[in-house]
Amino acid sequence: PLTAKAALSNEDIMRYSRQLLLPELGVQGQLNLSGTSVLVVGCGGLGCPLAQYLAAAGIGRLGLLDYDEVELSNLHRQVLHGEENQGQAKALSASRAVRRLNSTVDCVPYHLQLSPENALELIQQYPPEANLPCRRLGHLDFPDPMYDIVADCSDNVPTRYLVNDACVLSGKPLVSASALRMEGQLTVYNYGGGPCYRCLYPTPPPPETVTNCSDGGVLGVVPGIMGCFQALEVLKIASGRGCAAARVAPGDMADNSPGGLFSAFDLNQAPPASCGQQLLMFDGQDARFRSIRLRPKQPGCAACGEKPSVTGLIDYEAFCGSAATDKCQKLNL
Amino acid sequence: PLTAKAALSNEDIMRYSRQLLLPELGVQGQLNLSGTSVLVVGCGGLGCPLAQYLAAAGIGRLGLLDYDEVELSNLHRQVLHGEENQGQAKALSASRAVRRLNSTVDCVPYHLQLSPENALELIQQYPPEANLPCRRLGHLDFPDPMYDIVADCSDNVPTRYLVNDACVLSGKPLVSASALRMEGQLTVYNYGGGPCYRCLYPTPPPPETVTNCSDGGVLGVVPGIMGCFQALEVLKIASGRGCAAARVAPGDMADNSPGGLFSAFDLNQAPPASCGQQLLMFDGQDARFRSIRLRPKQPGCAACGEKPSVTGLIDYEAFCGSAATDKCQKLNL
Amino acid sequence: MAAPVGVHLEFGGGAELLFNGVKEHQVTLPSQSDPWDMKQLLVWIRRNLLKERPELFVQGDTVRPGILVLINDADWELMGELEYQLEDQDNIVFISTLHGG
Amino acid sequence: MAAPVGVHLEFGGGAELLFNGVKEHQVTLPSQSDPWDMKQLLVWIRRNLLKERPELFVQGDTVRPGILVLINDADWELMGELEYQLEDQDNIVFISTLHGG
Ligand SMILES: [Zn+2]
Ligand SMILES: [Zn+2]
Repeated sequence: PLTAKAALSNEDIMRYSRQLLLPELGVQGQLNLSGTSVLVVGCGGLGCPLAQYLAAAGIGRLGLLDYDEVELSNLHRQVLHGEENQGQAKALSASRAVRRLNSTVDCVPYHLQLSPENALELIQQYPPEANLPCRRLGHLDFPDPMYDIVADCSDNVPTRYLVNDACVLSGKPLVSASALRMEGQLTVYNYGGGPCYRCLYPTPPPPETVTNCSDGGVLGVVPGIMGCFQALEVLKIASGRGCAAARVAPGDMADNSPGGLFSAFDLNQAPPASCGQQLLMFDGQDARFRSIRLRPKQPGCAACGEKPSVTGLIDYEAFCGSAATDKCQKLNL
Repeated sequence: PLTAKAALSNEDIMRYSRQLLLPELGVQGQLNLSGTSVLVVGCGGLGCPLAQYLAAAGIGRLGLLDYDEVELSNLHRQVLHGEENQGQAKALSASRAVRRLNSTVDCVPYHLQLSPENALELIQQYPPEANLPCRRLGHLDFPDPMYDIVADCSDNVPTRYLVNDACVLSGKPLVSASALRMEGQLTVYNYGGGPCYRCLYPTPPPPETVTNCSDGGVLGVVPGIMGCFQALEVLKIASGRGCAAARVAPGDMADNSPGGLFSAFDLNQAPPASCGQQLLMFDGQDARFRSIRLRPKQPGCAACGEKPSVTGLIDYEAFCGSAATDKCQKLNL
Repeated sequence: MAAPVGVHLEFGGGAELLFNGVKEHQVTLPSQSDPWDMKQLLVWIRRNLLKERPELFVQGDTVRPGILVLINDADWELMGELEYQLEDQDNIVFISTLHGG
Repeated sequence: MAAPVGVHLEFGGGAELLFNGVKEHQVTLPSQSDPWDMKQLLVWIRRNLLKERPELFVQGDTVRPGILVLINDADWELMGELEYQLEDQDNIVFISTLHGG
């Protein structure tokens, strides 16, 4: 549970002065950021720039999740880690780097693999409510969720379905990006009445059609660009959280004050995030962006539809027929 | 003077394996990167992500220039610096961060203000040729330029004209980006026969129309996105340097081997960089990109035209009627 | 008889690798008695453009899971999917979903 | 008499701040004997849209230095600048150059 600060400290005002000047953000938007917690699933090529810019901007809490350790072959794109961090847990390495940049962010490293067993607990109320000091009296019967927004920075198909289903089941917006070779894609799912990942991709791709970064390669700055974009979309949602009609959760602040990086546009529109119900495609070879209008939420969707068949998390490796890692399994023979 | 490596070490192959897989880059493109030196003018909101991704990708030499010291109000966007670096020279702080990421990059910090007195010496052959070990026999009568590509990450009008004129006079491609509030712009100047900054902007803007980040504010991730883009464009030029017909300089390698992130497209086209003779505009509020076709090189341009009047560097603060800093001068009263 | 239809095809996200790495194709669909629809376009692509391993692109009479089809920059689900009738100068994109990070 | 011309105007890079922060304007230029050109459009904007401090937008009969004009996504220098004759549905962008970093 995280509460927005009641007011900015003098140090906050100094640190964030250049963004407080923006009428779209302002003091209320900054306070909204301070009350928002974001779970970053994957501290790799996307997660590094994302965590960097969310922390710099003053997000309240940042969960950094990765099961992997830093390797030399990561450093061409995973820029929060350094040579000296080789062999260390990525979650810890990223967390330390983020703290150097902004020690006022509550940074929580998780050196573990997201799984059907831990995902909901982690997103909703982990560590358990009982262990936390109660910061918000009067809301004990509606414990706040641990994370308000989830960012999918993972690198494999099973994890992408797992993250989606966990977000649908817990009612969280999912800001999802991906990158391969010189291309990137970004969409905001399960937000403002828009579609979820399964609405678009009801059936997983045949495993033999999936190329990962270990096989296909990736130019490091392409996930860099996509991770920065992902940060922008998270900041849009987080900065307007107080007034976003899209987000109504138990125990949420009854805050109707303005603030929010898209507030000039979205107060009469839904969904507010510019990438909701949109696919942003980037091709680095010709530096071309394209924005695609996506289908709405599908009534027949197995996860978010009218009669969902996914009522709990399942075995996603079996569902997808592939492992929840981008490491080349053949190397382990 | 910098020479490309003759071959990649085993460590290089490990480190860059994910990008070596890209057919657009490959071993030759990586070797071309190792032989390229880039001067980054400004280690702020644009220079930080730019330097980070250029170093990660294995650029040969990185000059990091900034006259300023790290302040708390920088940290919301200048992500190479940390809280502990407050008061330190940005050039040194950035240089240390870049070395943590990739110690094989030759990183040269310049804690100074770029000026008409030092700009050409710095770009062309600084430190003076005589002081450097001669790495390339047979080319002594055509000393290599110190920097092959210049990236303008500065924050004020006089420096932008100064960098442009220095690039025109020394024949260097200029990859220029800027950001303010929630918008960004990017263009590659003086490359492949395209226009220079003065072709587009022959007259400086009236000082009262210029807003800087101190006055107008900026959302940190917007220069983040633009700096990543700038890195992509630099990498395109640098990776194809061996075969880029656009760049013929004294002492340049007579290397016709392939390599280059745009080589699939550009071998029969000019200019090769996707942002040459183009303006890429980004609006973060609606996450919209727009690519604009710009005018060609102008025959009447004072810098790069047929009868240039700018034959040496001038007093740019007088020319622009403003100071070469984005700090609010009124605060100094 | 409907007149020949010129359509611009694009492949991305790796789908272009099934087409010799060529991302953009300007093609002309010959005149036929009924208007061309997406279902027929997929058959035509399979016969005329797909060089190898067609199962990585089409399965049954539609695209394989994980490929998103865009008709004039909109998700084909908004346009009628397989039943959409092609118009001259339409822009059809087949984009393979990326999962890397 | 030429018919009225509908043009879409956009302001960016801070130029929108001279127009109450509104970035997009759909305007109709009244019918007149000669075709509308860019020079006349600037006069029209100054009279009808510019609320304050016109010198921050126009100087003499053209835009002030540091504003780039785009006609249908191309630099107006490629299109004839002030002499360009407007066509119905043209998209005209006035973008202030950014210098921050
Ligand atoms: Zn759904
Ligand atoms: Zn010029």
